[in-house]
Amino acid sequence: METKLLTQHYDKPEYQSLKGYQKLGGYEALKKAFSMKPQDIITEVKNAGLRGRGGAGFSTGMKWSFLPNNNEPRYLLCNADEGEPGTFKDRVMMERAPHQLIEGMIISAFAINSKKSYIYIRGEYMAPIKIVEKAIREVYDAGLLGKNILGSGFDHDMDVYRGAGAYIVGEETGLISSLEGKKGQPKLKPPFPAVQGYLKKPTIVNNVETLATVPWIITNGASEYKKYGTEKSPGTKLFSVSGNINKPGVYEVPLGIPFKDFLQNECGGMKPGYELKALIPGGSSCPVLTRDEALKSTMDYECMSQLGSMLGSGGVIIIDDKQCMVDLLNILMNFYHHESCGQCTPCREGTGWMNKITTSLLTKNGKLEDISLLHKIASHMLGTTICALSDAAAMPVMSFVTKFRDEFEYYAKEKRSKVKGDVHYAQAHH
Amino acid sequence: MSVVKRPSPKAKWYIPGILTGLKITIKHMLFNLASRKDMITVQYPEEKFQYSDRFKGNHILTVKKDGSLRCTACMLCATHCPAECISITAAEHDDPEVEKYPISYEIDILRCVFCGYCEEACPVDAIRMGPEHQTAAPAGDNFIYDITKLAYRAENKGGVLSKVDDQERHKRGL
Amino acid sequence: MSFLASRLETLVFNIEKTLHVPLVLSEGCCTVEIENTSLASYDWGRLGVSEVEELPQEANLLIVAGWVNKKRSEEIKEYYEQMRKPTQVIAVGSCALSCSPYKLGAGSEMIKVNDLINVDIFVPGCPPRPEAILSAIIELQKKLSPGPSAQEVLHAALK
Amino acid sequence: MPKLTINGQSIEVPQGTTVIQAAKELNIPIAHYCYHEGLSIAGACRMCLVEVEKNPKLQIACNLPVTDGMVVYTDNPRVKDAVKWSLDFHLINHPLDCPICDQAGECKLQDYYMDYGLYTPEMDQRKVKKNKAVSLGDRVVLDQERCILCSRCVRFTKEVSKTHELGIFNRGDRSIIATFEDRPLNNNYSVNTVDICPVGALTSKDFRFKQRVWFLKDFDTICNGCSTGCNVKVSYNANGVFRVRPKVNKEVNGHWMCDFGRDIYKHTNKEYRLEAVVEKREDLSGATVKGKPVALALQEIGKNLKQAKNIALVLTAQYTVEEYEAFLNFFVGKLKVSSIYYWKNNETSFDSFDGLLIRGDKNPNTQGLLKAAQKHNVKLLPVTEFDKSASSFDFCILAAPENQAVYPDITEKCQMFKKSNEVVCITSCYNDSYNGFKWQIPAKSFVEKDGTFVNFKGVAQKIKAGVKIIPTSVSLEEVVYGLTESMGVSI
Repeated sequence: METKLLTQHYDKPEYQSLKGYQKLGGYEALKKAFSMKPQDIITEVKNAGLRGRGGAGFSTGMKWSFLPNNNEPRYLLCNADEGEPGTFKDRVMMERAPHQLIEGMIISAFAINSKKSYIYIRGEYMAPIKIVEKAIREVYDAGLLGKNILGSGFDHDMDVYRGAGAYIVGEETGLISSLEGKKGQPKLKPPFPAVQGYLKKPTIVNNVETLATVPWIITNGASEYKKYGTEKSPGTKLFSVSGNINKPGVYEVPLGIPFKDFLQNECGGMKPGYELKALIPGGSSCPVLTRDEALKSTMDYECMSQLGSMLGSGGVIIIDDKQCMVDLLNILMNFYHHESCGQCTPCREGTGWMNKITTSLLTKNGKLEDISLLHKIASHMLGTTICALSDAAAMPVMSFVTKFRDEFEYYAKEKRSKVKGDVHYAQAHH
Repeated sequence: MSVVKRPSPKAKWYIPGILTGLKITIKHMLFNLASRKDMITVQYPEEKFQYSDRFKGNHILTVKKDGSLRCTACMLCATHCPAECISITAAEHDDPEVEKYPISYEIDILRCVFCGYCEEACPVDAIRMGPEHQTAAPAGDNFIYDITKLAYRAENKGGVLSKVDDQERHKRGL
Repeated sequence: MSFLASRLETLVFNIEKTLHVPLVLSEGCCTVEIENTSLASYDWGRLGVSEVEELPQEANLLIVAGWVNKKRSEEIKEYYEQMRKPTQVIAVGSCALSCSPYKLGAGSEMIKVNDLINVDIFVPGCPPRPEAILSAIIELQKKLSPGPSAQEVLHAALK
Repeated sequence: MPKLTINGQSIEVPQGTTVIQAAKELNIPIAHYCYHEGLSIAGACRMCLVEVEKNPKLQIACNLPVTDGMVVYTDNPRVKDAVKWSLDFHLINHPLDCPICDQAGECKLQDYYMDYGLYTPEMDQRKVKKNKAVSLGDRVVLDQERCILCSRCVRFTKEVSKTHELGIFNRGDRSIIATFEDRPLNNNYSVNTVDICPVGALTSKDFRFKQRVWFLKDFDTICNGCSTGCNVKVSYNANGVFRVRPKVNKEVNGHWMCDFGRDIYKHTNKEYRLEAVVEKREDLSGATVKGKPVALALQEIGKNLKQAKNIALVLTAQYTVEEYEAFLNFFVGKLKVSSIYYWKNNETSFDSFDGLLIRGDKNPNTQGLLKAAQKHNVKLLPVTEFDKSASSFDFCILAAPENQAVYPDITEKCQMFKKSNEVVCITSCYNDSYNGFKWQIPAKSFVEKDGTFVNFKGVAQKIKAGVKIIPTSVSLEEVVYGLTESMGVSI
């Protein structure tokens, strides 16, 4: 039971162009928004209970209300970096419906009275960048951007900024540093971006999906939106599902849907001969769930955090029984070791250390006490750094090591994988 | 309580006393002449007393495989020496792998009390207390032993190899 | 006659020169080493050193060892003046040579033997092994009569 | 004025101070690498983690503004464990260089390991290898493996010297501190980066391998390189002075010091110094006699001075206020000397200022000299006028400059002084151009005498004798005392 609020017309190719989008009801929400006062838009979004779709799940309305009411220029940034392994929903949205995002951004910018906004797209996404740039030019030509949009006296400019291929700029302040032309390193946070962000001015950073939902809320109203999803996490969410299932892809489902049904209906169940062993619910930085935890879980923020994991950016990775967990953890650790920006010591050295330990396990010279050492390192990387990359590296390690300790001990003792048997790794993904 | 026997009357006549004394010394002399090898006297210049490995004799500066000094001039021995008789001047080595090495390493033997603290303090086994015992020298002689005397003197036969090899430590990634 | 007398005199002098009559002024641990040199296993008698003498007038070899403070230095000087000329002096051990073991003490004004009287042979060590003291005596003889010593001539001939 | 309590001790601090500054006032030790009072906050080393009540996560103290009623703990087990692990993370890729590292003995990694570490290391993987002994410029050498990437030096070149030479290149644990090829680290304050580097990554080429730190003792004095009067610490031991480092003084020089000041210790060491009196005999041989005791020399000079009618005095601004006082009292007060010349070294760049610490006036006590002259209402004639009446003087007392590097015109001026009949040159360093003078008296260098220097702003700062390098050297007061003795003139 896929409920398509945003992705209703994704299958129609003309939805990508401005005229096709307008024909299917596009930019009506913009006219309606201009008729409302900015403050009402913010309260409407707050009542709708829209939560950030990028990963933290922080209430968007609340985030917008942190802006200080001085007349400093404000910036609206769209975080389209999507560096989280296992997540590819933003790409689909930008390719199929760029105008949905642009309309959402103009409405949000009007709500927070921002004159300038950027769409920070990941450097590797060449196709979406071209499509969004073409869409923006169309909107400018149609007079929906630039000076005095639709005669409302509100003028707004929008640009696309290409990322340079670092996972760290997915983090709010990392993105701001990169946008300012500096090295993509997160900034210290007592001055939060809402107070002092891009060029030291108040800045709001939102995910693509969050901004794309705003037009739907404005047209249909907050109460309509709350009908979908659960009481605490309303509305629908796009999930990008990958793994050995019959139909991997991007599906929009209301929040709170039980994972078992989602796996059976939308994803077409496991491929024949594969059994579900574990689930990474929201992208690689979320703790892993075992088979029975996954089957009893529902896809929303509250239930996932009860089970000790996170909904995150909705990158569902299905792990089947043919996968060796030690090998998986090594791949993740190599990713985080390569992507750590190196500013804070615990994350810079810790990711490298954990990567080398998992590598030594795979290359047959691991020791039994390495496993508890892994856990100790990860537990001391949690919450001790400027940004959450250190926690993103630590959480998979702690969950893998506690929930699948037998595979790690088997590897340490027998020097080969419990699942895949004797596999030779030269340097193990180094 | 030991009971001292009163000397027998015969001893008073002195002659038997002298004769027994002579008998003993001649016995020893003949015995020594007969078996020279288990005589306890060590004929010093020709024979040398065999010391244990732990004997703290003259210092030796060990060398690496390529013959250069193993010492990195870290001054730990000079710090620990109670007699403060070691003075080192360090210099920059042109090979970036070997950063620091001693240009001059002098031990003032007159001040040295041969306690072995320098041997214990050295992290890379660069200085050892060798097996040769100290030898005397006339007053005018040079008692400040420098690198050539400490590392490359004849007895060291081209330098004693240090147990701590730096190449092997680099390989282990230290 | 005077020719004979002078020849006799040089003969006596040469004999006398090879005979070392030691006077040992030693304090502390070097005393044990010097005694050990005079005993059986390291017998310095082999090298021409006679029994240790008590009277300075008899001795012509002064062996000084151990710490030398102000009080003891006067004593050493006295002995040194009364000894038979030509007196040779051997300083044994770090205390006598450089008083390094006592360098730290507050007010421990130790005196180096070399500053007190001119010393012929230094024997470093703390305490030096008996062989070191034996080597000192060999050095002394080398100093007194340079050139190959009797043993070396004998060994060279035997070879 | 928010009030906070740290480990039970409470303190009131002005608005906007951070917890680490409040802890410093309560002198509660908080470990820190990247925090430095003179620089911006980086918050990268994560050593200053503290626990704040009602806050689940540990906060970094260097960036945490004090709010009223805040309760902070720095020594409960949770914080101790966190700091221990932060230190461990610093040490896992740190090379085992302590024997050959100059910083050993004053390295913060060693200090904090003793305070917060004392654990058995568990890291047995291979360490990250980077380049050793990279020369960053004329004065600084970098070892990229020892660097803990606290970015203090990068922030220094960005905020203080504003020359932007250093930067952190690459990413993650492959990051290195480096300069661009065409921009070596050669600004005038480059060696400050060596002082603020908490580990042995940056070492100064001048002090490299000269002496182990625990053989050196420090004493505080004022740099005599120029008229800013920076407070400095001089490191010395039995065989001389080895280096000069800045000391914090908010009003005068902050935390910093210029690179030229780093070389001032050189002219106090034995090899540059005049060790004994040098007298050029007037008799037949005209030979120079060395080694006469200073008191005897002064007596002879005193006798000749008595009959001298016309005496000239040449002063440089390198001496202390007390010395000028004694000199002027004696020569002007007693001997009524009128022609007093002031040898100003660099006329052209005298008033230049580079915006931070380096001033054109290269003498530490110009203001002191001018004030003393006013007090004795003496008119200081420029030294160029000495030439006109040079031959008329039968005595010329020259207080030669101590820091000859800033007096390029020495040889030319000495030719001029030689024109007068007899020259008494009081100098701490020898110079070939002094050889023609009748008398050369060894003077004390600024590290060997007590006194006061008055910097350009008029701030009088005390210097004290910290080390005795040339026992026979004398200060100007002792010269005056020696002269009065022999001339029977009471002060």
